[in-house]
Amino acid sequence: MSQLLTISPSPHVFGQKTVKSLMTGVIIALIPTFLMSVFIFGIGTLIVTSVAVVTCVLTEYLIQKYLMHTETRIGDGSAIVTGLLLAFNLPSNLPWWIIILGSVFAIGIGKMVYGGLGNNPFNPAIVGRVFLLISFPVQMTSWPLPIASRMQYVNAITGATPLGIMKEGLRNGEALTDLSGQIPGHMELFLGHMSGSLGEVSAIALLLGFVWLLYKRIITWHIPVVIIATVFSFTGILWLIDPVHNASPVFHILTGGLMIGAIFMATDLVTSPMTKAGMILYALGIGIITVVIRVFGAYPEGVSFAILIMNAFVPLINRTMKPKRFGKEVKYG
Amino acid sequence: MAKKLASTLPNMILSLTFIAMVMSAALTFVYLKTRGPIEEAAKNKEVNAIKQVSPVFDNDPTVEARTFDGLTLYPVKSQNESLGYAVKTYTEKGFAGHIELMAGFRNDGSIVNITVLDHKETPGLGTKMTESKFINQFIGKNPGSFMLKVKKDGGQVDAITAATISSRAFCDALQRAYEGLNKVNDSLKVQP
Amino acid sequence: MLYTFSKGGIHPPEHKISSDSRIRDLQIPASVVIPLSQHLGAPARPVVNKGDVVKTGQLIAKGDGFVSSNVHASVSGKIVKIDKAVDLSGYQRPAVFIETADDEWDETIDRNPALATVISLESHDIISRIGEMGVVGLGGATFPSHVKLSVPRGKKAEVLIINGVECEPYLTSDHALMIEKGEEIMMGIQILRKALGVEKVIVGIENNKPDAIRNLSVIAKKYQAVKVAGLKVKYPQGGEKQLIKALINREVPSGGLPVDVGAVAFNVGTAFAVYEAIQKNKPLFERIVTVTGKSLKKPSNFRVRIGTPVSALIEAAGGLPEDTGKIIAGGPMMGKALASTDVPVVKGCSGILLLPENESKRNRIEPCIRCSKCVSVCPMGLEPYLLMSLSQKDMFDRLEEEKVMDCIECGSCSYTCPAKRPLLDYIRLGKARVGKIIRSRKKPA
Amino acid sequence: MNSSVCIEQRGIVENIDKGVVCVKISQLSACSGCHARSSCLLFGMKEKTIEVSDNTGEYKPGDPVGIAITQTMGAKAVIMGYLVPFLIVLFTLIVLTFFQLKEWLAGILAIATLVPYYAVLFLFRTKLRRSFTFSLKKID
Amino acid sequence: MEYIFIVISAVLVNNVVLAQFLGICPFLGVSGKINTSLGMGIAVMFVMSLANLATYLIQHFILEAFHIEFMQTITFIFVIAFLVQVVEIILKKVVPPLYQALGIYLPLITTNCAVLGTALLAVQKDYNLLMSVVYAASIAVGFTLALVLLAGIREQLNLTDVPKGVKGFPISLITAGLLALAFMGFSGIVK
Amino acid sequence: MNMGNLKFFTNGLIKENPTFVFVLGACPTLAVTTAAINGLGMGAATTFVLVFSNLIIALLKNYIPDKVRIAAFIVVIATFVTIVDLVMKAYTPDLYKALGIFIPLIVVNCIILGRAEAFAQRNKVWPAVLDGLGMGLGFTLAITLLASVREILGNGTIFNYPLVGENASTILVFILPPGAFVTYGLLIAVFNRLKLKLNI
Amino acid sequence: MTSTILYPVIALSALGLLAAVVLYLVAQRFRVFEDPRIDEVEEALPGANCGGCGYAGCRNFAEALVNSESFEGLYCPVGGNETMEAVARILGRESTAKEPQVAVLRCNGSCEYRPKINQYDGVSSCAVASALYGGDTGCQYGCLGLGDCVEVCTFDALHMDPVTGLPVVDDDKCTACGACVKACPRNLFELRKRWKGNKKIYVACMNEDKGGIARKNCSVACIGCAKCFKVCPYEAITMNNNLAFIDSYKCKLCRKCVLECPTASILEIGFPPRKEKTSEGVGEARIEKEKTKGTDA
Ligand SMILES: Cc1cc2nc3c(=O)[nH]c(=O)nc-3n(C[C@H](O)[C@H](O)[C@H](O)COP(=O)(O)O)c2cc1C
Ligand SMILES: Cc1cc2nc3c(=O)[nH]c(=O)nc-3n(C[C@H](O)[C@H](O)[C@H](O)COP(=O)(O)O)c2cc1C
Ligand SMILES: Cc1cc2nc3c(=O)[nH]c(=O)nc-3n(C[C@H](O)[C@H](O)[C@H](O)COP(=O)(O)O)c2cc1C
Ligand SMILES: Cc1cc2nc3c(=O)[nH]c(=O)nc-3n(C[C@H](O)[C@H](O)[C@H](O)CO)c2cc1C
Ligand code: SF4
Ligand code: SF4
Ligand code: SF4
Ligand code: SF4
Ligand code: FES
Repeated sequence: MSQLLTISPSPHVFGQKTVKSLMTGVIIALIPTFLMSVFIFGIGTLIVTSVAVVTCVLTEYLIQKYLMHTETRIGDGSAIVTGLLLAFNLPSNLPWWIIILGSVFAIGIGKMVYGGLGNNPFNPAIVGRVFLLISFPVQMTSWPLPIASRMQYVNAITGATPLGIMKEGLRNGEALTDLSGQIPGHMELFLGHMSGSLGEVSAIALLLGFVWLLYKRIITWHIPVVIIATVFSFTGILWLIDPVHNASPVFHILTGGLMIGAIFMATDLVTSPMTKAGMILYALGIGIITVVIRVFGAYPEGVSFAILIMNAFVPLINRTMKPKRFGKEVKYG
Repeated sequence: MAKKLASTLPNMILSLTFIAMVMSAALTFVYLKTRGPIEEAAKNKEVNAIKQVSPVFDNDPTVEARTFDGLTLYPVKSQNESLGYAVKTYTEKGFAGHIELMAGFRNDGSIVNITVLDHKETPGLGTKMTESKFINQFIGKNPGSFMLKVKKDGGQVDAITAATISSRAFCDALQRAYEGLNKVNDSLKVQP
Repeated sequence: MLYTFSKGGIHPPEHKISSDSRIRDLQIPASVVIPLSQHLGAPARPVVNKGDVVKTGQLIAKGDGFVSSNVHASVSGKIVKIDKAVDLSGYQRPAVFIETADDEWDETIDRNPALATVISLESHDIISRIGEMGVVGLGGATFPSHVKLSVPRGKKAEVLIINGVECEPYLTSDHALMIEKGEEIMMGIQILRKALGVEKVIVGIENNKPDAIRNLSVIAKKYQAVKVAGLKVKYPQGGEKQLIKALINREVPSGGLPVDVGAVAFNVGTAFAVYEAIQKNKPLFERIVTVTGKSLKKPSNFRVRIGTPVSALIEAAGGLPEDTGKIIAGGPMMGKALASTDVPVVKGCSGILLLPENESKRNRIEPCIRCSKCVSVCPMGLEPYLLMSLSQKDMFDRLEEEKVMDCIECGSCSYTCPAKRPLLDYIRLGKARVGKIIRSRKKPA
Repeated sequence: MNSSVCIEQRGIVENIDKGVVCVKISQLSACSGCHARSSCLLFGMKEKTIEVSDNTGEYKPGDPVGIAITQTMGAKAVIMGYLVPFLIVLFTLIVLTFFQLKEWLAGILAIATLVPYYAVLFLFRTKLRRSFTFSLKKID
Repeated sequence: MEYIFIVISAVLVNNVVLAQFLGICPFLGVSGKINTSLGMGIAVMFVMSLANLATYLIQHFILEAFHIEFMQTITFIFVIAFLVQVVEIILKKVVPPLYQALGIYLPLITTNCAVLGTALLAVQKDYNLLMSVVYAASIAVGFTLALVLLAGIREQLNLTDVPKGVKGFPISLITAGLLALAFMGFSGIVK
Repeated sequence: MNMGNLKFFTNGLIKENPTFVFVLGACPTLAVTTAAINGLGMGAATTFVLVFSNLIIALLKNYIPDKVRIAAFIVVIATFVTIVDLVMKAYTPDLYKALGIFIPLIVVNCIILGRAEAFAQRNKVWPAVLDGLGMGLGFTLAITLLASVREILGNGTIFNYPLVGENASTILVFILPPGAFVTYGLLIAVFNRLKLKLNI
Repeated sequence: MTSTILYPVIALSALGLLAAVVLYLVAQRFRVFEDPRIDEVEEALPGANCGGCGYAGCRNFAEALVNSESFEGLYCPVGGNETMEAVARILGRESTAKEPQVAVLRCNGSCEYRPKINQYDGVSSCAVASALYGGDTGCQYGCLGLGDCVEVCTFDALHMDPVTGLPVVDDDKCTACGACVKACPRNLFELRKRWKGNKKIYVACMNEDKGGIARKNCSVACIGCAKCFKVCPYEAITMNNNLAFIDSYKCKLCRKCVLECPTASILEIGFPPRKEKTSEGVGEARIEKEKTKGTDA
């Protein structure tokens, strides 16, 4: 024994999981999506992703070091995850300076003003994306065509997302059948052959990531499954009522940010409820709001907003949906 | 310091009523003084708008204005010679509902100019319809031949990027003005 | 079918490296230090003086309070002083120092190893004899057993639960006992059963100890209504509330006692001690202690006289390894770290665990990422992350509201937290403060 | 009383009279830092005196005390004080509008329905007094 | 249908606090605790509806009738102030225990700005009487929603360490900003 | 004007700035600050009302019983607000339109800002006017600053003077509601920090 | 035309009338004003909201001051007598002066005098460590050095000395609010009378162990030898549980005890250097050291 004995309160042994390992797990889970995105959108993916990740990490570092004067904790990898997920929610032709603005806002306002990792009530990546969506509607809604524009960045040829096509069409009073020519088939939607954000297009890659997250026990199934099921049933009902003016539920769950939102963003540990029952309620809310915005709102896509809105409800959910305590109460003594 | 009035009921009533009377009198005075200017300002706004969208005229279009279907038509004349009409028109189809335009037409139905009187569209998006960049494309066009629809809908109007709804609404208001004009002005040949 | 409790729980690596070691008697040390406060409740009052000569098993301090327990000499020899000494609590507390001379036992103790199967005493006498013999719970809480056996008026015990779970990693003392002293334990159970007047007995053992389950099942066949139940391995199954839930599916109410749901729980070691106390008239002055650790030469289970210095145990197990960084009395989840090896073994000490230096330091504390892992592992359905924050911010009202007092201090939350937050440290602090507030509230009324 | 379901306000004992302690409750903490705190309500009634019966004689004027009601009681007060009258007004208005009454009449009648409501409350005031009890606590 | 649109618009799309900027002071000041925010919301609902009822009548049957619309501000503010007072007096006189319980539960109800603003907006929108009242109630619901959400977040923030520099008003405002950002998602659901 | 009186004036500018320190009148502060010119207009209108109502009340104070002080104050303020309302409608119709219902709402705001004054027993005429002026100016400066930031970032202009090219993208969010809250919050943080640093 | 003038005047006058009547009624039933003196008193208070007065915040204290008849038991330790006088002036009452106090740390067991026997690796909180065990030295009465006291001091008067590992009180900043006294789980802080020039003499030790044990664990521990007790001419020193205590209100700063103490556990701070040589060389050296530290701060 070379040193003095160490004393600390129990317990004296600890589990293997660390914050870093959780974040690394998420990053690994995002790899299939990233590869798929590189395949579909080419260099745009590489540029957008690297700019977002670097800016996020750098912003966090600088704020911690020079504004908050605290230990820097970029090593935990959460800023990388935020950067990745933000990037995956942007079109691949977004000019670099807009990405930087979004990343700074995401980390600065979405996360660091609250004290950094763990304290933020809203999902930083979504804060960043919504900030950009509202600030730069033009750039944020011009989507490079898949595969075709692989070698271009800002000058890529653009088209509309399937959801955009549908929404615009339906608003003009067209029937769905008229639009079907413009909308990719279900298999294409599943694989990701469509316009959209970097990370949202390929359902199969996202599902692979989901399986990994479940396997590694980083998240539980509740939130993603309930969100997708809610959207499926809600749009299913609408579709059964009026199949001419409502898209099919399968279309709804395969398009837009639903998958990436449900699997990676709604599950953000920091901004989701603490109990299973709470998670289910939260996911139910996200599903419903998503459909409401998609079907009735101005935006073709509602997942980001839905998650952000439900983020705001999380403290209330946590206050009311307590875990079931062991034993019912009797008087102390 | 002089003594304060005590808070008795008569004192309170007297004091407050007195203040209320004085203040309301002052207020009324200002009201009377500003009533003219306010009306004038409203009228000026109208006249200015008409001026903006019409050739130089010398009559008072507001006195000869005709109102129907929610439209107001102001005949503009120079030396009693009709130059055309300024039409105050509207639509409810804006992104945020109501939009009001003033559009000037020559007698042949071609557009002199347009100005947006009132709207609640989103700043930075719908508000672009007030800018000359968007409006200029209508100048000199005759809605009789110029299809007042955004290109997306098969028309000839270049929509504002990401503000198709506002652009559509704008066209809708303009079309309404043109149709109103047709109703009163038979001399116009409507070309399909 | 294997039983287990429904809520929370964790699976730390078991490391039961000493499980093959038979129980060996540790050499009687040259001197012992016997703390007067080895049990829950009021310290015992010494009844001997400096200079007195005592025999092994002689009463040296009397437990006076309602919740208190007698203390007996564990060796024969001379009392050299009655003074304060650092004990497992890390504080100096009153203790009796005895210099060993021979090993002369008190005459009343029956040293015949044969199994004594006839229970001659009646319930009431059993309980008072258990109290006289200084038997306390050996499962960790050291709650005086005779108090627990005196079921409060208006309540009725229906099931006797015997806790052979030993869910803490590393520890094997109960395991060893169940293999080697099965018959005695079973007799102890009969005594407890008679004392409580209950029919049904369930012995709960986790199925990582199949030999123990087998051994006790075979013996149990001789007795009616004793059931040996295998349990799925899950920490903290040994906590009595969890065990009762697992075995008879009843939840001890918040703030209540096991008897509120008709159960009374005893550790197997306690059952053994009860056997010895009643059938052999032997006070509790020795116990089984596991000495273990990855780098230790001979991880073993010893029968140890109370008051033996920890250093002697380590010596007997092959000496202190070079890389030792932390010495723990008890298991790694609930045990207490020791400041030195110069402290005596007490009744509640089930094991001595040596952790190497690289395992003895805690990791850097990260901010809580609200991952809810602590919530999902808490066997009591609490929200540890919240309790910690509330405790840090001195929000005692909320702490009470959030049931901080229900925490059984199992440490599952701290174990599982990926941010390595010292949840239990703060929860304990909050518990202490809230407990104080609750007590002060009660006083005036 | 179980603290878990209590709403507590801090106040100062104003005076004591035959077992009734008058407690003046002060502003919410959020406002107490503001220099215009006294101007929040248009006519400046942000202080209330609460009467609590107490025979312990523990309190003297100037004592800071905690005064608490249970949360359910607070909710009940809000429902009776605001929610029910609101619903009555709204309901009356809807019904009257449905019968196409003149607007001004409908409006005045809707407000007027509050009179019987408060009259009913007045009739039950002793019962109410029993169901709204406050508890006092010394703060040190 | 019209009524449903009024409700959705006032609660979600054009939330008083988050989009119309009315009642910010109480929004920032009283959003410390969830349960009091809720109670306060209900109180505001009653006061606002009553105020709108009164101001509607005054606007249409006094001001417009006598062509003194320019007296709008002055009469509205007075009427509102009185209503608040009268309700309090009645409560105090008629059911003192209720009044006192409310005093503890809801230490203050101040939304002068939102109440007056709502009355003015309702007049601008040319609603009929019932619409006006429904509008006011919906505004109050929207107000409560925003208040309760912020209160929840603030209660949570109380348990964490918000950097010193932004503690207090800044963090509340920024949180309100992010809430507003989220609520922009509802834009376009109704006009 | 002696130094003591000057204090009444400067108080409102920094130490007790109604906008940054007390966050009073937050509604107009957030609502009208989409353009710098609106901020200026709103500030001017508020200052006018505040100064004149303080003046009148200070003059009349001995003839108003305490209990109706506030009622009188409301009457006076509401009158001046209506006057401002009418005057702006007549002479600056565009600004009038931009400020919308927040002009009548000055009533509420001024009651809050001026109320302390009405209660404090010290309101001689000069200090009252100066306090009103200080408060008003503090308010004006603050909201004009806020409005400028928002206009520059959100619209690329300042007082309608373009700073960036016509086709350049601006950060729209800043002239939308979320931007108002966030900018205001950040400005308060910056203000506090500066105040601390400069030890004012 | 007349109606345009008449109606408004009538309307507003009617409103005014109504207002007056209602206000009158209101005034009958309610206290419309908050006592303006509360504001003034609050202004006069330091505004630290530290709770040193026993109230939740300065405003609550102000209310208590205004509402109570005398100042008995009401004292703001932060503002001290000056503040209390100012408040008394506002309220037109007698102020109750209190002798100013200052906090001292009754432990001098720096690393040098008190060897570590184990290393603590729990959370940095004295309360947690103290609940766990006797501390990382043999002395179970001494400072744990984890700074709970520093954390609670709102006046920036406490700092950890990185060399000694003990908190140091900044006499000029300390307001004797007593927060540290409550926070320290080892009860090491004492509020003592504040002498001119911040002079103080006190036993910097709380060790109740018997002499031998105490000394073994810490070389500057009070061993309870009672020499100081015997030498004190003013009966300011009492002995209890092997520990000496100097009552600051009886002590006359004669400094006799300081020389007697064999372990130098009595500190004298803020005095000019002594002229005569003493036999306790070691103790003297320590005293010198403490002295400079005391005056530096
Ligand atoms: C908050 C928000 C504000 C909007 N404001 C307008 C607007 O003022 N005018 C408009 O035409 N579209 C506006 N839009 C966009 C429409 O909802 C719709 O997406 C767009 O007009 C159609 O897309 P496109 O113009 O790119 O074809 C807004 C959207 C959002 C989400
Ligand atoms: C204050 C106190 C009083 C107790 N009273 C009784 C009792 O009257 N009857 C009983 O059977 N057990 C009683 N117990 C024992 C507990 O139920 C429990 O067995 C003991 O605390 C050890 O359990 P543990 O190791 O799971 O903590 C009491 C415990 C405590 C702490
Ligand atoms: C988290 C936790 C784990 C426990 N694990 C065990 C265990 O493995 N074996 C055991 O006998 N007692 C264990 N106990 C103690 C029991 O709760 C209980 O005190 C004991 O079974 C009662 O018997 P006794 O009085 O004979 O000790 C544990 C307690 C807690 C709180
Ligand atoms: C499963 C999981 C999902 C995450 N999702 C997000 C996300 O959607 N957006 C984000 O900014 N960070 C995400 N993170 C990273 C981290 O939790 C986040 O930055 C915190 O919200 C910052 O406080 C995620 C982390 C994990 C473990
Ligand atoms: S230590 Fe307490 S809070 Fe933590 S898991 Fe165990 S019972 Fe739950
Ligand atoms: S396990 Fe740790 S990080 Fe996760 S919620 Fe609990 S305290 Fe927070
Ligand atoms: S040192 Fe102690 S008594 Fe002095 S100000 Fe700090 S906390 Fe208060
Ligand atoms: S004096 Fe007390 S509170 Fe301060 S560091 Fe030492 S032990 Fe901790
Ligand atoms: S200005 Fe304060 S509530 Fe509107």
